[in-house]
Amino acid sequence: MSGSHHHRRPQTPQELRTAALETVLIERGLVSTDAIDAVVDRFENEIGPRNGARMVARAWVDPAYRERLLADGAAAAAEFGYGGMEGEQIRCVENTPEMHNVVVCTLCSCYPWPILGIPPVWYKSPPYRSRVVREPRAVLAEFGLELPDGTELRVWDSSADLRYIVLPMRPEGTDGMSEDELAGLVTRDCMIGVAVPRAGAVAA
Amino acid sequence: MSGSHHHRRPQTPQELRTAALETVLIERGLVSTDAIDAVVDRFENEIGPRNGARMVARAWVDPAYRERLLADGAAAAAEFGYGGMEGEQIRCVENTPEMHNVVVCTLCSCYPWPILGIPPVWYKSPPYRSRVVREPRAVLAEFGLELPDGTELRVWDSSADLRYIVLPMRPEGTDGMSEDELAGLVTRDCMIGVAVPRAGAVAA
Amino acid sequence: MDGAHDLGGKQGFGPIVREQNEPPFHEPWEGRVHGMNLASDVGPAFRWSIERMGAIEYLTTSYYEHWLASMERNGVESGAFTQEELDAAAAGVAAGEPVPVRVDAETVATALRRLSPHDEAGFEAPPPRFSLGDRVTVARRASPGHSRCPAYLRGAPGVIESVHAPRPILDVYETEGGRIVPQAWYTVGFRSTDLWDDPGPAHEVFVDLWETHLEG
Amino acid sequence: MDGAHDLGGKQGFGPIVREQNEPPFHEPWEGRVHGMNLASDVGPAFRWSIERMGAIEYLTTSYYEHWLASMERNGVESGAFTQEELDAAAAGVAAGEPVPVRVDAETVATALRRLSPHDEAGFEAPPPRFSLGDRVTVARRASPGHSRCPAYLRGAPGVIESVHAPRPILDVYETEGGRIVPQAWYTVGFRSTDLWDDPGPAHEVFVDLWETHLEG
Repeated sequence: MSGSHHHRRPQTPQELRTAALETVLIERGLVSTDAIDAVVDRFENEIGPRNGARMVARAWVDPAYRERLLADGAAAAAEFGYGGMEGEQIRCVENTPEMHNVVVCTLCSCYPWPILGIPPVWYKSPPYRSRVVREPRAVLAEFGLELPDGTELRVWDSSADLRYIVLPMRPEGTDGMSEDELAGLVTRDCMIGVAVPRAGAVAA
Repeated sequence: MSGSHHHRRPQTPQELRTAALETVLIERGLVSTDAIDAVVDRFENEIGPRNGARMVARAWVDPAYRERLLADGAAAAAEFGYGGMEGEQIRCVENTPEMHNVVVCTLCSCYPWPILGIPPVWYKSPPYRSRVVREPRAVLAEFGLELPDGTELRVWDSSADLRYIVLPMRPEGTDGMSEDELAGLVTRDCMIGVAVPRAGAVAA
Repeated sequence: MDGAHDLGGKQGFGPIVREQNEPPFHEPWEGRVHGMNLASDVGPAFRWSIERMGAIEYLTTSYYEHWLASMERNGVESGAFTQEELDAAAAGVAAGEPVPVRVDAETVATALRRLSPHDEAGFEAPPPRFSLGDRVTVARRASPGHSRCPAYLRGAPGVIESVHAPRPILDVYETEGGRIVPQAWYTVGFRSTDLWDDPGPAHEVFVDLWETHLEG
Repeated sequence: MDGAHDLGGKQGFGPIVREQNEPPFHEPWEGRVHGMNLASDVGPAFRWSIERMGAIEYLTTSYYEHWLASMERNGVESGAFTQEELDAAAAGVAAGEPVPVRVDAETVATALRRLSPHDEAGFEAPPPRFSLGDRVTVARRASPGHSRCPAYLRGAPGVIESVHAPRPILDVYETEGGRIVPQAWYTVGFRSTDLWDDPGPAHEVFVDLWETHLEG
């Protein structure tokens, strides 16, 4: 339990509103302090893009898992124990030499929490949400990703109950690597589709 | 010449930018100080909704003028000496017991300057521009104008080179009034279509 | 509704600003808001309450400020709590009163269950009107309420790429106090050249839409 | 372009705020900006330069701040002056240098001629494609540049209410450096029920559109 809220008196308008809301929810019996603590703890320490990276690495080394992942992303996540809110239904879309995929939620910020965690601020912000459906190549270039001419590009706008994850291509020069080492190459951005794994990189 | 710009050193960011722009335009010979003064003077002292009000009053007392006004608003304005920028083409739309008209420019703030002057801030602002095409009855109600049930409502969105003015209905109880007195009942808002003239009112 | 949240294809928002090594929560209050939202149920109109914030306020506040505004409004509108309770709590907090502590193992268990794989109820609905490969047109008219159909698609031609098992349409659920109307939904593919008259190479956009959003 | 300026039908902007006895200009600098714009010609992209301000900046600044931003950008892009000149002038002004005075009767006369009735050139164009009473559909795809076709009409069915003599289409004029492409234009009538799925009594919306904006 982080409990950091117990140690600082609210000062900013956001802190004051948050404390007031928590007070009312507690008084009404609609939430408990330890339940909030538990959720925060999960997202700070367990739920994050390392989960998705493990699934990607498994798909790279295990063709049968890859097929299960592409057939039903939520079931493939559950094999690792990942699942729940904002991940009840997951679709995995696969990059190939001919096709690149990128994910967005233009209306809000839908994102597969159980396997990627809390989305980064840029994913939730107007520039990304407005632009990537309309000018995805310009957006990918801003992320440093220039697709070869002729690559087809698919943008997935998560507008309903289905959440998306990109299965990137296994990079060249990784033949001798273990599944764990491979997972270390898979960044959050690779699974959103704004980056691709590099053999020399280390995932944040 | 108001010349108020000569007497105060620019202080706000807007004043500083304005002074810088004026400096460059003068240095480049693209404008002259007295031309700016002359334009400001015209809009502060000559061009305004009293012009349109005179046309409306004339249309109420002179059926032939009313017909000319409805046929070609710019020509009818020119009879009074009114015309020029943002009024090269004017269309007058007439209220009747069955039909009410209201004018907006959703994309910017197009407005018939020569006969109504500078538009009010609310006409240029997002609330009016966004709402009046979609929920005109709610907007009119905010202006205190409740249309009788069954009145048809037309919203004119000035999206090209044509500018609009509403010819309101002459109010009841004004039989003995002169053309000048009638003009005194016609407010700017009546000619935009968010109000109607009242016999007891005096135009601002 | 035609709100500022409906950002797809809109222009003028500038470059994407990224942050290295971003934490899940930038401030403790963000974590509290996230935790409160996941560990409680204050009403069915979570997203619609965000969308009704006001366009300029929406665009100039952060993600968790959206959540905070949503929970405050949604909770009052659903009757989970009252505005007076919220105001009284705010006054207390401002005067230095601590947030009360409540410990409850069952609430913890419920919250953690939500964050683990779980079976979902199935929904019965009329058979889907459209099949794989069908050409469809997105409905053109905007509704005044919450909608999961982005505005940039209105009136656009698309092709059914997948047909999904019925789910409650969120447009109705959020706008009508949690009313459940299960309906077939689809992944629909669009050519960018059917959406925008922009120069440059084309791409495809895939969007999940309920049957309500589509015409044959 | 799909900018924040394209406000028709958008929601979340709140009540209309009115001011009693409003002056033409609230501050002297507003009058100077108005006067400079009318008494000079800094380039063809006046409106498009406003639209490219940035969505949040557009929504949070005033009308004459829009004009100021437009003249600065339009003038630099058209070559009327350079950004360096503007920056140097700003530095001078900030250091207390007075705005230079230039008196020129001819510039005054030109400006005042613009503010008086004057004959306009006619334009030649192909004969209009549509006639009074024709049913038309507004083009669905958004262009990346300036457009006089409001987004709320895209793909909507309407009826030709008037046919007007050709005028240069502003979409091209503003976006392509003042290129003149005369074209027939029309007043087109729309039923509100074809535009929005809102409750309440219907109304009609009339909009002036060039031929480019319409399909048969």
